[in-house]
Amino acid sequence: MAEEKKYDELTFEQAMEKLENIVTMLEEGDVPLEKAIEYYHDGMKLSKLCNEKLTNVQEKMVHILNEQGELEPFDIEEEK
Amino acid sequence: MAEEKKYDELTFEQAMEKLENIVTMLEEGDVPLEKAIEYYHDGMKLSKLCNEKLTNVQEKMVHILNEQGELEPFDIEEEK
Amino acid sequence: MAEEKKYDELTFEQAMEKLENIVTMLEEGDVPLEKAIEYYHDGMKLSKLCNEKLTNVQEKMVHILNEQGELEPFDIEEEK
Amino acid sequence: MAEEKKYDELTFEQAMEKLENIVTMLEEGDVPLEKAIEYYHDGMKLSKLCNEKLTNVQEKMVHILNEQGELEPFDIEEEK
Amino acid sequence: MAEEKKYDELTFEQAMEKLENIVTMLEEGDVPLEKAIEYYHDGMKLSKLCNEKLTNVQEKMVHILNEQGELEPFDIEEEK
Amino acid sequence: MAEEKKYDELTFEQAMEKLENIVTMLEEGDVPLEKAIEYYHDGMKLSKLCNEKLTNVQEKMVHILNEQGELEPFDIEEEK
Amino acid sequence: MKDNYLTVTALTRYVKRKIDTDPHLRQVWLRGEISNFKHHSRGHMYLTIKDDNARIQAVMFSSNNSRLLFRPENGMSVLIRGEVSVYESSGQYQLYIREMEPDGIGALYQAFEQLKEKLQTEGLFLDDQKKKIPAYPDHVGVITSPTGAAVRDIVTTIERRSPSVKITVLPVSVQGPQAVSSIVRAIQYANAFSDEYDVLIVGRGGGSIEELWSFNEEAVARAIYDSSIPVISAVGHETDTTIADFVADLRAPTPTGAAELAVPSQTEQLDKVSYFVQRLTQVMRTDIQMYSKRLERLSQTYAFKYPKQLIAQKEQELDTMLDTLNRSFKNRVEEKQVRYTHLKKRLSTQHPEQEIKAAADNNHKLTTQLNRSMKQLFTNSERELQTSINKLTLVNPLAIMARGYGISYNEDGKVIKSIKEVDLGDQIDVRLKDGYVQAEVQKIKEADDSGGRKEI
Repeated sequence: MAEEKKYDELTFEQAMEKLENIVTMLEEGDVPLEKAIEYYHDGMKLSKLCNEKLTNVQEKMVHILNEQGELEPFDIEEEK
Repeated sequence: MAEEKKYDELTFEQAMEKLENIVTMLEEGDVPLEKAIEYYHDGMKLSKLCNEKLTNVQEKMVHILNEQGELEPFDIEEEK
Repeated sequence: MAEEKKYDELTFEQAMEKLENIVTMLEEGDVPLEKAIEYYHDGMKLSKLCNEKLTNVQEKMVHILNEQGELEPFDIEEEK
Repeated sequence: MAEEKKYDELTFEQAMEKLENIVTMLEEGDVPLEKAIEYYHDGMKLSKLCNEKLTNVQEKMVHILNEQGELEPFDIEEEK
Repeated sequence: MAEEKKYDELTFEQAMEKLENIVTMLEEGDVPLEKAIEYYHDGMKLSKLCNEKLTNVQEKMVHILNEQGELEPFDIEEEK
Repeated sequence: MAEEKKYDELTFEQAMEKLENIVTMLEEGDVPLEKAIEYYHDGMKLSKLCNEKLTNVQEKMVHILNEQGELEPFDIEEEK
Repeated sequence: MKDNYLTVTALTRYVKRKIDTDPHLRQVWLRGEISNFKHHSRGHMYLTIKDDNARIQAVMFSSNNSRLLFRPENGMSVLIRGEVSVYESSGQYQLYIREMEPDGIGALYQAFEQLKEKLQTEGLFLDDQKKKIPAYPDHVGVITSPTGAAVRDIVTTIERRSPSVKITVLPVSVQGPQAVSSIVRAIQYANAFSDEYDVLIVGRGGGSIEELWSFNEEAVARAIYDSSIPVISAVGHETDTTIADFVADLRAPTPTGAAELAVPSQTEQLDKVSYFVQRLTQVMRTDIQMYSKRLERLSQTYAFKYPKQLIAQKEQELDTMLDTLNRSFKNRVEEKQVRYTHLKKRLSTQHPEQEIKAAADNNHKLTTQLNRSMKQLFTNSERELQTSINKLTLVNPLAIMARGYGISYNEDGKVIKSIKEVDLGDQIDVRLKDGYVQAEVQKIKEADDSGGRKEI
């Protein structure tokens, strides 16, 4: 459980890095079988996490700083 | 009994290594009779142990894959 | 009695070697009669010892095979 | 009487050697009659001694064989 | 008398030889009569001596044979 | 008389020789009768002497044979 | 005559006055190559200007050289404005340089090169000074003109690649007198919110060197360098390189390129994740299969059959050994038995009974012979004696006379054996059996063959 939470706090980048490390370790082949299945488990969890992070598109806008120093939406289409 | 416990504490790789050593010794063929039966006994136990561990890992893997499957139809067998 | 004990501590191979030595001595033919019966007696004791050891080892083997039999059919081939 | 005792301490081979010497001397034929009868007497005694020793050894052999016989019929082939 | 004693010390063979010499001398016939009767006397004594020795020897023989007879029939061939 | 004594000292053979000489002389016939008669007389004495000696020897023979006879019946032939 | 001689000083002053008063030499435009350049510690520069055939000593005082846009170097071709005069103490004429610029390249280039060199010397371009561009930024600051293709390219590219990444445009003038300060201010503004921005893109679209010049200004370069937020530069086109590019943490060839460098592609990332999953699963599967095969191989090796075979083999060995033991022991005993039997037979043939019998026979024979020969001897003696006695009896003289015989003796006592030994009348004695007769010879007759007598 503690681990799961820790996973949730990871950035996408950290999760990817962890995942990649796990893959690399497993591929290098020096991991004992029982450890490997643990890593595998972790890797699968991380992959799920990364997937979620990638596909979860938050509400987002492009902003521009106006002359008053405030951010306002920036719509690039208008310029065309 | 002490020996059994010791076996239980082995990792899969250690058990395999022990098993392999025993096999090598037995195959070299100069093993005294009483020693040979001991080795045989150990070999059988180790083989059983390894078998269990491997089965266990395989079951875990199937379980993890199934869990994963909820979000993505990733099936190890089907990829072949 | 001391001798009997000593015999009990022999390995099968050692007992066989002793037996072989006795046989060789008897076959070489210069053995005095009284010595010959002593050798014969020793030889018979050794052969009995060897026999016991063999029986013992074989019983162990049967036992191990029975034990093994319970879990036997882990066979990666069958899974395919 | 002293002589008898001495005979009892002889090994079979020593007795046989003495007997052979006596026979050879008798066969060479130069032995005076009274000496011959003495030799013959000695020869007979030695022959008796040798006979006893042989009988004794044979009895021992039968005894050892009987002892052995109790455990005899262990035969790996029969198990097949 | 001195002569008698000397006779007792003779072996059978020596006595027989003396007797034979006497007979030969007598048969050759050149012996004076009075000498001849002396020889005859000696011869007879020697003959008696030899006779006694023979009797003695034969008695011993019987004794030995009796002794031997008690244990006789040990024969390994008969076992076959 | 002197002659008589002398005769007693003769052996049987010497007496016989003398007797034969006398007989020969008498047979040749050249002896004067008186001499012949003397010779004859001597011859008679000698013959008597010889006779006595013979008798003596015969007696001794009988005696010896009798002595022998007491132990006689050791006769290997008779045993058959 | 002696008074006509000039001093060196007087001559030199004369020459100097002549030159100084020449209006052509007051304003000289000269093209040449710098050599023997020396920047004196007090600020003046001493140098030689030369061409292929001639050289002239020159000096540029610090009051003039402080305005130089470049740093003179030996071998450099330069355009010079100055005046010629004489340096009295060495009697040399020299060129006093007022202005100097490199021959062939413009002053802007010179300024670019010199700023580049300066900042480089300061270490602003060093790789270890560069900040790492985050691989997965959440928020990108775009410092550029809010109008034009550049901002559009950047924003659309980022939206396409990473829909989840936030974009904030910090609008600036990218050319004109306000440009430098506007850019510097924007960078500093973003840095005031350095937690917000993961990366900044600073740049503009393509243009002339003069239009891009703001990005060659030292102030802009230092602002970029000082930024704690990683900066990707994207100025002009691929061929244009500005100081800003050198100092930025990452240089992009174009604004679009900057956007691509700034954010990852979501598709690629998803692919990457699934590739990882694939590799993970592959590794596990391979491992399990490999181990299964290894285990299976181990379980099926000869080793597991070995103990059984060993037992069988040992059984056989033991049987053989036991047989041999029994056989060899029996052989030993039998050998001894045979030897014994043989000896016993030999002994029994030596039974002394025969010998005793022979000896007895011999004794008996000898005794018999003894008796016989003694008897023989006795009998012979007896017979001889009897013979002698018989013979003696035969020759008994007394017995002859008893039959009537007589022996005649002559007077000399000699026995008369023939008629020729006597004469008639001789006195003779006749011995008869029992005495003597005395007689006288009266007749002598010769006996004839018929036994008759014949008178002589």
